Amino acid sequence: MDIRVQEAAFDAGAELNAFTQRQENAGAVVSFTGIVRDVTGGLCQMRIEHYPGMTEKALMQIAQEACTRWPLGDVLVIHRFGDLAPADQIMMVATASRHRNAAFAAADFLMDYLKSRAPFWKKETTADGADWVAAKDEDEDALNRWTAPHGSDTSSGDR
Amino acid sequence: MDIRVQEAAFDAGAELNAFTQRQENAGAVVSFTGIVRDVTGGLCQMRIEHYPGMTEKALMQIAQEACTRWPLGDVLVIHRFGDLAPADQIMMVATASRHRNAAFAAADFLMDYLKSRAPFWKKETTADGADWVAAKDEDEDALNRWTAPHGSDTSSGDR
Amino acid sequence: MDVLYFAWVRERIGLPKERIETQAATVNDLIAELCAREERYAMAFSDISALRVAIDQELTDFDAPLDGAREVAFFPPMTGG
Amino acid sequence: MDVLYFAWVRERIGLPKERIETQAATVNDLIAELCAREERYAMAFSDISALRVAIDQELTDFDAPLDGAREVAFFPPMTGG
Repeated sequence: MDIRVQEAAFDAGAELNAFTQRQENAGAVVSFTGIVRDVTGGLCQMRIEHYPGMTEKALMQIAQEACTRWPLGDVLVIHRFGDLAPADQIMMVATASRHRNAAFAAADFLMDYLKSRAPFWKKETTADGADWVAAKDEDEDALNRWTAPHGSDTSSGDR
Repeated sequence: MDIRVQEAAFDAGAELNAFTQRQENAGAVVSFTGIVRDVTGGLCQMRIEHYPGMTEKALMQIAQEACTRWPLGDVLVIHRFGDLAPADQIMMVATASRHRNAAFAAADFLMDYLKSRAPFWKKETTADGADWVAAKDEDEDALNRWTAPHGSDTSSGDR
Repeated sequence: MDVLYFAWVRERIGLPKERIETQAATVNDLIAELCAREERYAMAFSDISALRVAIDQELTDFDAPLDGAREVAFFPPMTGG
Repeated sequence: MDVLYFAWVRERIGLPKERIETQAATVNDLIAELCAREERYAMAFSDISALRVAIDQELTDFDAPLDGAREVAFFPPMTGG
């Protein structure tokens, strides 16, 4: 597992290639890249605050939980903090598995948990001022997919 | 949409970066890379045959169907044919969307359909000889996820 | 019309493509015609459930009409990805 | 123990971290103590349902005991990803 919390930008393509190349016998690699989106059309800057120490721990726990649920060869998580601009890449996750279904489900799971359980907070600055991004009910609800009996369906099968 | 069927190798990382950079306002990019896996431990070569003309058409239809089902900014599909060796990258898909859930679901959908509906056939050569890879029942079953009422759940919500 | 074969269907029949003049009304009729012709066709088409068919590059059923078809292709279930 | 504040909780209270000597048995008791102290705490903690708490860098509940805690952190729901 490779978990990084950093202020510096990263190169998602180079990270994906490095991740893929170090897999021994994975048939499937899934990546997710999160990008600063200008929802309102007036976003000037996004600042990401985090809780040093707890962040790395929380990400590690989430990645370990994913490895318990699915047969993963490897997990990569990179998450930035500090000042970002629209179109900047905030974070990425990558998963490798023998089976595509496991790689997809694990990446999806990592994103859902990382979104609501890793201690990051976003503050957006627009022409109107700066405000903290509110957590969405859907993000909290998304976690239920993985605890309800139906969510665990995705861990079975050889797809 | 960018659909490519080619014999040449591709650089998944460079493709991911180019794809991400040409998105206007996507918050989420998901990629899948398929890699030749040495399942039996004795794989020497994999040959991928396809049906020129129909392949591009089928991939285009699958990509268009994904764009109908989810709010996608863009879709990339690259699939190789010809001779490949273990650890070679066979194919990749990438999806971009405002919402992570749409990007994940669409990439997953593209893979399921591409696997059973695009005219590619794999032949594996091992020390024991060469044989065509048989289609798996699970791969056909996977398509039901997207036709059953439950599969369409994933298209709703703002996650 | 052009009849195309892929993967092990191509190997059993021994060629990738041939031009066939036929009055067959459906795919099934065409298969019956081919099977009557030579053993290698009978072998390739012995288990239809293991085959797929496309007319003019669109997947279809074995009872589909051949009316106006320019290209018919036979192949095993796809194994892409 | 160290008490840490993040995001708008930090802004309302006006500092990221402070050392607090307390006999509070639970997180709720600690909050009551802080709120009694100064208006800015009362403002920051006015709606507990909008807050999360971690003890020693693990998410926990507001009725969790503080017994042995070295670090307590208050913050709004996370918005990573």
